[in-house]
Amino acid sequence: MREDVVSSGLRVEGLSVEYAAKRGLGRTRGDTHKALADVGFILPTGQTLGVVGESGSGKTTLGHAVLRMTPVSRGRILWDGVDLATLSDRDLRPYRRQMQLVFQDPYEAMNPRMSIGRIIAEPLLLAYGLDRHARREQALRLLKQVGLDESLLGRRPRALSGGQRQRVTLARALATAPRLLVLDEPTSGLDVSLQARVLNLLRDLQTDKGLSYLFISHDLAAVAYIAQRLLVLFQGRVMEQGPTDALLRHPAHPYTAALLAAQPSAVPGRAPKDPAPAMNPVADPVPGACVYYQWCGKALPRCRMEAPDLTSLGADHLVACHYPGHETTSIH
Amino acid sequence: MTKALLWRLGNSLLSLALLVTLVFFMIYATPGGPAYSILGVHATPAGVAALNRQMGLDHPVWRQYLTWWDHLAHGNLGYSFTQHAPVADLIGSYLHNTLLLDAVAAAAAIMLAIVLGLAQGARARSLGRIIGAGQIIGYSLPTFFVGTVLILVFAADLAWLPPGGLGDTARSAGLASLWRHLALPAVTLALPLAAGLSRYFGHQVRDEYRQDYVRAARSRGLSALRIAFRHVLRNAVRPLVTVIGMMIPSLVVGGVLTESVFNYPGLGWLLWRSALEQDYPTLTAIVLLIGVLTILGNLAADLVNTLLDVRVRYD
Amino acid sequence: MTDDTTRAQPTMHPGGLFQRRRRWPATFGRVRADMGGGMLFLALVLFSWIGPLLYPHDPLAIHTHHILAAPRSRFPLGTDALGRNVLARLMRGGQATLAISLWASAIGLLAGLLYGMTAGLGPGWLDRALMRLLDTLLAIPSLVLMIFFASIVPLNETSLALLLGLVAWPGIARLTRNEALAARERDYVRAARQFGAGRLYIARVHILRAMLPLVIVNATFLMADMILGLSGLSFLGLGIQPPHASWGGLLNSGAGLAVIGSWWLIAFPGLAIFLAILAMNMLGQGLLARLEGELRE
Amino acid sequence: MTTDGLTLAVSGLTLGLTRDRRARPLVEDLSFGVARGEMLAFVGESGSGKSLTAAAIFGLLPAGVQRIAGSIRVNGSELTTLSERRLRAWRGRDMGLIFQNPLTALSPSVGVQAQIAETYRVHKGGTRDAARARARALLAEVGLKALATGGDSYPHQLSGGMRQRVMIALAAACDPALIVADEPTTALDVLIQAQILDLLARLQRERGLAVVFITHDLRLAARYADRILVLYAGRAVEEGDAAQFFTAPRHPYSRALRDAIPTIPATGGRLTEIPGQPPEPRALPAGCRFAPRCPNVGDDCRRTEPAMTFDGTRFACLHPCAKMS
Repeated sequence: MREDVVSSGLRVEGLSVEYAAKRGLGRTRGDTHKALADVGFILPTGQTLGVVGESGSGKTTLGHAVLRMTPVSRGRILWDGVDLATLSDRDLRPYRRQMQLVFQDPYEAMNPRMSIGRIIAEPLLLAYGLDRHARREQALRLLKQVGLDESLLGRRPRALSGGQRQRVTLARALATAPRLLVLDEPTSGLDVSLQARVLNLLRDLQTDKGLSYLFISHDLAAVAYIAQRLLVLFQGRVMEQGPTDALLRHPAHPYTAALLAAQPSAVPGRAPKDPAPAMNPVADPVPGACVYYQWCGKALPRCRMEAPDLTSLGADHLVACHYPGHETTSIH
Repeated sequence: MTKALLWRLGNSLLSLALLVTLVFFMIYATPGGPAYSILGVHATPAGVAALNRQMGLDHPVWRQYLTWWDHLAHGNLGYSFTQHAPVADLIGSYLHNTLLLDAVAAAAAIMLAIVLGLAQGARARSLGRIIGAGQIIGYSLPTFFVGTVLILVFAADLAWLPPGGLGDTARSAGLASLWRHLALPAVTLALPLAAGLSRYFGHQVRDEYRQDYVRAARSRGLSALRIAFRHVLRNAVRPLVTVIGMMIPSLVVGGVLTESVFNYPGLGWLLWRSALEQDYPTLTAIVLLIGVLTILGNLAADLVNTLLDVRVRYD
Repeated sequence: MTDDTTRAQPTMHPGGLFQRRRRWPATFGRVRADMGGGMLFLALVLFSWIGPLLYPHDPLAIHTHHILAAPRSRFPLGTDALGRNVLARLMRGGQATLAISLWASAIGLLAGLLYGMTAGLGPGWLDRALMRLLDTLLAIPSLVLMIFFASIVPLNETSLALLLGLVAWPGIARLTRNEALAARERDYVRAARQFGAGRLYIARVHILRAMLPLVIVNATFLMADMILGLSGLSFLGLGIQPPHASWGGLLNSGAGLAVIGSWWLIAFPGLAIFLAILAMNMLGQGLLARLEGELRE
Repeated sequence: MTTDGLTLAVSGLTLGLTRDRRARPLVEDLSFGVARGEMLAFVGESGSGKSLTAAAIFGLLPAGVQRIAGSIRVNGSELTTLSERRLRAWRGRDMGLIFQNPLTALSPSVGVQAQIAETYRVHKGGTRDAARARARALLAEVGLKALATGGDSYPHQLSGGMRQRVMIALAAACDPALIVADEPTTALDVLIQAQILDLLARLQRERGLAVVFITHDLRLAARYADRILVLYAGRAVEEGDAAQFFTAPRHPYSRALRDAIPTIPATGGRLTEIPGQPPEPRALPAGCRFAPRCPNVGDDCRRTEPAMTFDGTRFACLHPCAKMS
């Protein structure tokens, strides 16, 4: 990766998150579950990186790890050149304000006993210690920013609709004037019409404030709408990353291709279906093989013997596959 | 799975060790110490000192603690000065009577609870309300009051059943007499248990009925009876095992009161008498025994649950 | 309130055939349960404290000519074996029983909250140690512990309240700890942490407040347990000592005599204990149902 | 529309709250039909009444909701007049229902073979062994060969995709004429979603099933269904051929739904937003229910509720969008 690209912004290198696999009698030594293995990316200021993957791919863990909300096992999280992964909790505090998380389930992310006003004002109290009057004023401003009416201020979260809730959590995340937002499936629970509104709002906010987004989603179309770059995760490993356009037009990794084929893209009428590869869960990973080996429709003997490294296809396009974009008959 | 079982076993052993330690410090912290209570009004400083020496109570704490373990390991639970017998000998027959009463009461309570709970859960609106009212009354009724009233009605007034005891001749007089003596205490003891258990089970059944799979079963044309017995009941009984394990403390508490009311010669009755007479060795031994039984009961419930069901639902 | 909940249309996944629907009018029955329980308890409190003002008779006075008198106009609830006025003793006994139970519940609630919060919010090893200890304590049923300690300490109102309270806290402690642990993992707590909230702020604002209603509701069940425990102890002769009156004590002294016909000696104290416990159980159950209804999404 | 020969014919279906009589119906005057071998997609947002309609077909409306009017005919037989007992024979035998979340919709402590066999035996009788054999064959047919041999497996041992395949096998156990799939893939990942829907489409073709596919995703509807019916706040707003529908929706709501979805590759333009929120059943606007949010709204829309008209597709709008957009 080019060193000069990022002096400001986020740069993640070799990020790994491992959990001790717990079984019955406490921890068994050496038995770790790799939630993330050696993930790296660059997110320049004002841009959006889309993280795509299925459940269990580690995309939520990635979002949490970047914010140090989950313990990081290895790797560097460089924010304006400062490695956040090595900072103590206290040293981390000033940085926490600059990066906020928007949770997947907005209802869970709000204390049900608090009013919307208090929820939005909470970070103002915690980060700046503003007085009641100033907090109210700021809360009103934030509400307006996300297109909500001030009459909501006294309501409880449960009196709001799904779309309103998501915008409230967005307003709260914006309270500390962050520069980076980690958006964890911000639209997955929303109806179509509301989803469009949130996506548009996110775009506008980015243009207005020069925010960077780490946009996590399983919906490739939503990601494509908002992200300049994409990162495809499978079982905690990067399969492919690159500029959105290039990646979607010429997916190099078979997994990306499969995801793309499975997208319910708006094809009028009964388009001939690309059969998605058989994703039967296989009990144990084959040691030493490519993690996608058992699922891959294009696997060749080499894929079983040797896990591919992330290699460049040029123009910032990286892929972890021995035969990127390769058309052959599979051994399966 | 073996690991999970071992883990549970280890936990229980740790609890047992803690229990023994805890009980030791409970006695150790007794103001005046046991010597005072043994000697009672005749206590003089010299007499107390002599007795303390005799019982090893003048040793440092750690030594007493080790002796405590040593005695327990050898089944030596101390000597009851009021009953003039080794505590271990004393407890045996009382424990036997208590287990008999508890088993009868628990069996009755569990059966009643399953029937009531199923009816309540399946018919939450009409019948469930009535059963619910019965339950809250059932476990609000103080055992000792119920027992007294039962004696008043069935023993004193109607003279159908004996007012209490197990009767010296109960055993030799055969099973019929035993049942007659057991009837009133067992009903008294079972009533609040059945109320609590059936409430829990009723909620369990009702929650199962709210699950999607019940509606899915209906959408496939399965009959209400089939759904109740083949699907709902199977899922609802599982947690009941744990609850039956947790029932032991209530059984003990109810047992103490019931046995006192009916002068039933069980562990609870003995506990009560030794508390009134300040017979600390016996008291301590019973507290310890009850603790051990509770821990073992919970362990048993855990084991059964683990064997029945290793999976974690809806995780 | 009802309006808000029915108006909210949350549903994470749009559609979905049988999503659980909140039934709005169903709370009616529960509202009656907690209201009824509260009223009943209030009535017992009035009986015990205001009653003596309206019916000023000495509960300890001995009427030698009226031994074991059946209820009639002069002694509405009869007299006992020493010729003492049962109604007056019932009122005085109510004061003792209810006051001690209340104090004991307060002590138990406080102790349980402190212990539970420490375990739930402290480091993992502390939690494990405290919970192991709690499990062990819970292995000895509360009444057994009460009997044990009651045989040791001199028995008066203060010592009984302390004794009961100190035996009663483990249940509340466990509940508090479990709720605290669950709350710690809530997304809104993680969010607060991201805004720079410290441990104390989170404990105070998000955790304590979130679980306080539930804990307090459970304290009503604790109160029922305390009434039962105190009455049980007194019934066993290990509670309030004669000649002072308590409901359990009245039942104890009356039990033998009831068999020979003096039914009033056990009927009224027994009823009083039952009603007091019933009141607390109804109150607790009603409140719990409300709370669950409120939290159910 | 003639109802002869239709597997499912619903006409004038109106569903409302049992207790609150002031509230307007949750589903009002809904009519549609599905023929053998055809897939009809119900598209709508949450609260549009699409799931309630599915429940009504099976006579399994949740407590508090009742059918006020309308007829439901399966294979020509009227279901609404049947007793619960008679209707039970129809459920599972002539029509199968697929739920959104297969984990909660499968009985957790009964094996999957046993569940399928149970359903089969309840309706078709026969020996246990025959029912088991049938269950195994079905599991193999839905692509679960591993579960079709040897011992039985429990739902919790399966992955989400496998569970939904079991659900499909269950729904198809007695060779029903009609399958209703209620958001069958909402709980699943994209790749699994495609597989499950491919499977459903295959069964539909091979067995000549009539399928009602309920979804909130217009793209899925367009990709898999023959016809699409769009619901808004309890009323059908448009119904038509899937392909034609997608190129030229006539109702402003349908068009807004289509344009609110991001596409691949991205077009670069902004997504169309629909202002406001769907109305509450208690507070429906007068006239057209979509009027407060509609870009084409006229004064007449707030007065009269538009009736269904036919012009290429069937739609209910006074100011429809142009035929070609």
